[in-house]
Amino acid sequence: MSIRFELVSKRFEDREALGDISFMVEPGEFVFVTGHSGAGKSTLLKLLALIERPTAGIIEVFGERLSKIPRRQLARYRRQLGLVFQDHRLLMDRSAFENVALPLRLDGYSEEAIARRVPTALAQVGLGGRERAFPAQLSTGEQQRLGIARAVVAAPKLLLADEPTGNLDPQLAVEIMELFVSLKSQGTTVVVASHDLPLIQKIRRRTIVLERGRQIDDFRPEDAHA
Amino acid sequence: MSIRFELVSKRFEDREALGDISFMVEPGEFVFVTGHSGAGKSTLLKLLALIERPTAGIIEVFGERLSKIPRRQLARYRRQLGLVFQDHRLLMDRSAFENVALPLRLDGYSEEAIARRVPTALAQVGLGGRERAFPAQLSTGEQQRLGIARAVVAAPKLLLADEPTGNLDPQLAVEIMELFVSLKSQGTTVVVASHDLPLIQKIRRRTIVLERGRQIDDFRPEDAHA
Amino acid sequence: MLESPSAARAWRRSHVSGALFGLTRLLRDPFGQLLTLGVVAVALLLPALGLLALERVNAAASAWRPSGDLTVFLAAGEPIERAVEVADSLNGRPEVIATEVRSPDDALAELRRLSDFAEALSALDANPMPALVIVRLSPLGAENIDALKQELASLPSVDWVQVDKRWLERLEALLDAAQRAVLLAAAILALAVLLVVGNTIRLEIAEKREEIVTLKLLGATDATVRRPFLYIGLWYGVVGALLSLLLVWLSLRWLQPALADLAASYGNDLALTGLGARGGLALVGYGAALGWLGALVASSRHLRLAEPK
Amino acid sequence: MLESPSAARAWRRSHVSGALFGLTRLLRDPFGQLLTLGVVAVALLLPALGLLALERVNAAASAWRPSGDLTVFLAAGEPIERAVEVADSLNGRPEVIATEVRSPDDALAELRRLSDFAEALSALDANPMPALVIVRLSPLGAENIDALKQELASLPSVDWVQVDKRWLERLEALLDAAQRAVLLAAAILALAVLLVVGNTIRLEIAEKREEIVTLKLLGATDATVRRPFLYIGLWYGVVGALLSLLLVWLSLRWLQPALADLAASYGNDLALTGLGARGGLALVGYGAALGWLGALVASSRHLRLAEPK
Ligand SMILES: Nc1ncnc2c1ncn2[C@@H]1O[C@H](COP(=O)(O)OP(=O)(O)OP(=O)(O)O)[C@@H](O)[C@H]1O
Ligand SMILES: Nc1ncnc2c1ncn2[C@@H]1O[C@H](COP(=O)(O)OP(=O)(O)OP(=O)(O)O)[C@@H](O)[C@H]1O
Ligand SMILES: [Mg+2]
Ligand SMILES: [Mg+2]
Repeated sequence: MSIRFELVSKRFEDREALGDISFMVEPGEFVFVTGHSGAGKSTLLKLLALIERPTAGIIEVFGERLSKIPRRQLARYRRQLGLVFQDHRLLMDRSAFENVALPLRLDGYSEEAIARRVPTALAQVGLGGRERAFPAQLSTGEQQRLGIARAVVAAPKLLLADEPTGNLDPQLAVEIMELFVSLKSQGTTVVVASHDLPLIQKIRRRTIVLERGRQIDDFRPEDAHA
Repeated sequence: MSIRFELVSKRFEDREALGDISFMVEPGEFVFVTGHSGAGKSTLLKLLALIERPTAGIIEVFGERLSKIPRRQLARYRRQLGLVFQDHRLLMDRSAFENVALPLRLDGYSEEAIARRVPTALAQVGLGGRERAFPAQLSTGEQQRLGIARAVVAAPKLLLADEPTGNLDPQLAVEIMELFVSLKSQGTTVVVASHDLPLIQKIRRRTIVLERGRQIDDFRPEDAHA
Repeated sequence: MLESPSAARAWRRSHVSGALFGLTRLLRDPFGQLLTLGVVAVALLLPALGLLALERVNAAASAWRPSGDLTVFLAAGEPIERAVEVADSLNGRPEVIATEVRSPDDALAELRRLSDFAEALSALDANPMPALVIVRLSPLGAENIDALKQELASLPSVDWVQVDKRWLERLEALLDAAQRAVLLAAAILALAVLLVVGNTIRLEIAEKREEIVTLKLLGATDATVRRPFLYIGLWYGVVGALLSLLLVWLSLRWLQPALADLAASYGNDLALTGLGARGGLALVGYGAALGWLGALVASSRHLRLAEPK
Repeated sequence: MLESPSAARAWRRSHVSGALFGLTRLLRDPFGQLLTLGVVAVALLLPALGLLALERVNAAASAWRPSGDLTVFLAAGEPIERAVEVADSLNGRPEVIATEVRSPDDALAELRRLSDFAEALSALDANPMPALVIVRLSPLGAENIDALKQELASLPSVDWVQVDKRWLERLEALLDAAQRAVLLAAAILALAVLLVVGNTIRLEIAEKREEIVTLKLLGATDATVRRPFLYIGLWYGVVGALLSLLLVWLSLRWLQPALADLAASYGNDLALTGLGARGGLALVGYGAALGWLGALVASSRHLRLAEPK
């Protein structure tokens, strides 16, 4: 089991962002989380990344209870993840190359491995040849793709992508989703939060639907790819 | 004439972000600017907001040559504009109310006027009742709508919205566009940069299409609303 | 229209909110502001104390002058009565303010007090000192000091006349040097205030960089954006000055006993008085001006880095 | 697999890049770092100079002691030959290191030099001073100083024996107070270094807040995130110490002429020598430790504010 949610709730003071969410995700599975603005999609991903802690319920990732992970182990846990943030979170004073290289450096990859993997990841998101550009020199869509390259470069066990195509046109969005789907071959589990219904309809994968923090649907299109 | 571009180009070191752009916009007109990621949409809006200066060509807004506006007059010029930023640019240490009130305060509106107008603007973007929330307590889509409320609250002469619906689901996106269209009644000229082709097809307004910085189309759907 | 905008209202509002912002900023994290406030307070305290002390010493110095301007040494063996005669003859004259007669024993005692050979002197068999007349001159007398010296020295009972300006000159030179040192220290400390307030403003600007850019994009003028930072500097100066007033008061309380002892041994009132209302106000004004200036310099330098692109 | 990750490599790399980051950070904007570096340099300079000076004065003080431990005043009228006899009789004894004979004229001259009444003394008809023998004691003599005094005082030609410990005691008390003052100043200045380096680290953290959060979200450990800031503090300490070494050298060059004059007037070598290689190294180490500590304290305090949410 990659992910297990059991009656998970998250309250912010007076607002219930998530209520009684339960689901499971198999290793290598691809899941969309969708819903209107404010439905709780980002909150769900933040719980998985240990950016927020649930008010109630149990979350397990790769068999590990998240509530049991001590502060000192946070970094180790997070290095298993690939994160695409809704606001990109690039390091503005490092080049595109260095941004993508970062997870590899934190893992202690050799310089040769870095020099080989980073350009590949940049090319996969259509930023081949922009290695030396700084984030401020990229358009918002390009920044978003840079964030995606950084999230996939270290072959994470779990990829959490929050609205990864919000700044991309429909054609690019499909290309990025195809990249995510292809990660299955290396065993990566993928969770994508998105409000882009046309895209979701096109990709046809398992989709969890939230409304005001409640899980109102969890469907797998009949002809969904495995 | 609201806006006049004459052979405007913008180079960043080795990259041409915009090349030989020429068009005019009438007062009260609604214009989409579209194109792939990196096509130059944001750059075009930044030139209008005097965040960037063109490398060549002439830009006039309300009959005023932008290159002639001295530094001291920048603030005055910008107070005529309403800006929706692709990255929202909210003031994180002020409440939603104060964020929206800001343009009114800068213009020197009375407290009563502020107390009347701000809740209206928040309600228009579906954030009625969230006056006291801080930006960090809002979902990304809610933050984007807060930025939109701030841009429209002071009845700007020119609204420049960069990807204002990138974090909104299709239904909300249409609602926001309808709000923008309704600003025509107060004489506001609207320029919206968007890569959301389905939305553009739904709203059916004049659309300028960019590709790699070149203007490849400028069409008005046959049945376009005035 | 009732809700028309007003530039004057916007300006007033930006002052009020700027001042409030600066003050709350300061009060919210006083521990973090320790360094800045401490430097400001010390930078105001030291010159204030120095100037106070100088003022008192100056006043005391003109009150002391116990040994007068001229010392008339009578010939050895002349009786004390002869000294009294000399003194009397001088007392009526416009050049002279006062005279004082010392017996040979007094003179020896004084010599002993001033010398490291006290014990050795006590071993002397006879008192070698003659009787003295110490003469305090009026301004007129000070002008004609050389003529007076000649005249007194020619008296038959007088052995020798000494001009006693030396220690006063020394004291004055010392006070002068002390004054310069205090002013130099004040200047260096003022620079320290500018630097430390500047550094704090730099921190504030760094923390608010994005917000400043946003404000400018929304049409805030440079002056509006800058105002809160100038107020921060101003408040640092004001609060630092109030702190230094407290420190002045504490220092004076703490110094008082030691000074009282010293004063007692000179029979003089050396007690340091406080700054008084005017001095206190001047100190606060000085602090405010310094803080404001530091903020001005730093904000000119660092707000440029917070331009939209 | 050739490209396998390695924790050791990640750790080494984070040290190298942290150290480089800290250094470039410092060198990129030296003007902005003026306050911090200046405070560090001065905070190291003053105690260094103070300790150097104390050391020299201490050395000089034990070399001086020209007036010895005992002064034997011969009876008035005894000829100088009698003083020589007394001196000779003492010279063989284990309690005594050296003796020195002063004629009455020498003694008067010295009295004059030490007294403010120089001119008055010159008016004396006769020299009241007797001949002196100045005796320098060995440690054994110092132990039995009272017995020795009794013995000498009972000699028929001797009027009186004075124990000359006073000025040495004073000097020692003075040096002691000076040493305490230097150490107190060093402690206060060390605190100032902690505060000012801490403030700078706070600025750095504030400027990089978002970046720090991002790094943590990407799986950087707290130690990795903190490392560059500790290196910044370390570099401040090192560069500040190097600066203070330069200042020590400059101060010594500047003080040398004045000291040479002073030394000449005492016939003693008061020349301040530099810190030497070991002292310099110790200063740099002290600076580095202080800078690092300041960064440690500040980063504990402020990195907490840069947590993901
Ligand atoms: N400051 C800059 N320095 C260098 N290149 C820049 C800079 N800003 C933008 N560019 C480049 O100019 C091109 C146009 O950028 P722009 O932001 O206008 O694109 P866009 O149409 O808004 O794209 P998106 O939909 O991704 O936001 C891009 O290739 C971008 O990399
Ligand atoms: N830190 C917080 N404090 C208070 N309320 C919060 C906080 N974070 C999120 N919320 C609220 O929780 C709800 C869910 O937020 P979340 O960010 O998960 O929505 P979302 O589905 O990602 O929406 P979007 O599509 O707009 O990004 C929203 O109503 C939001 O206002
Ligand atoms: Mg979200
Ligand atoms: Mg853009």
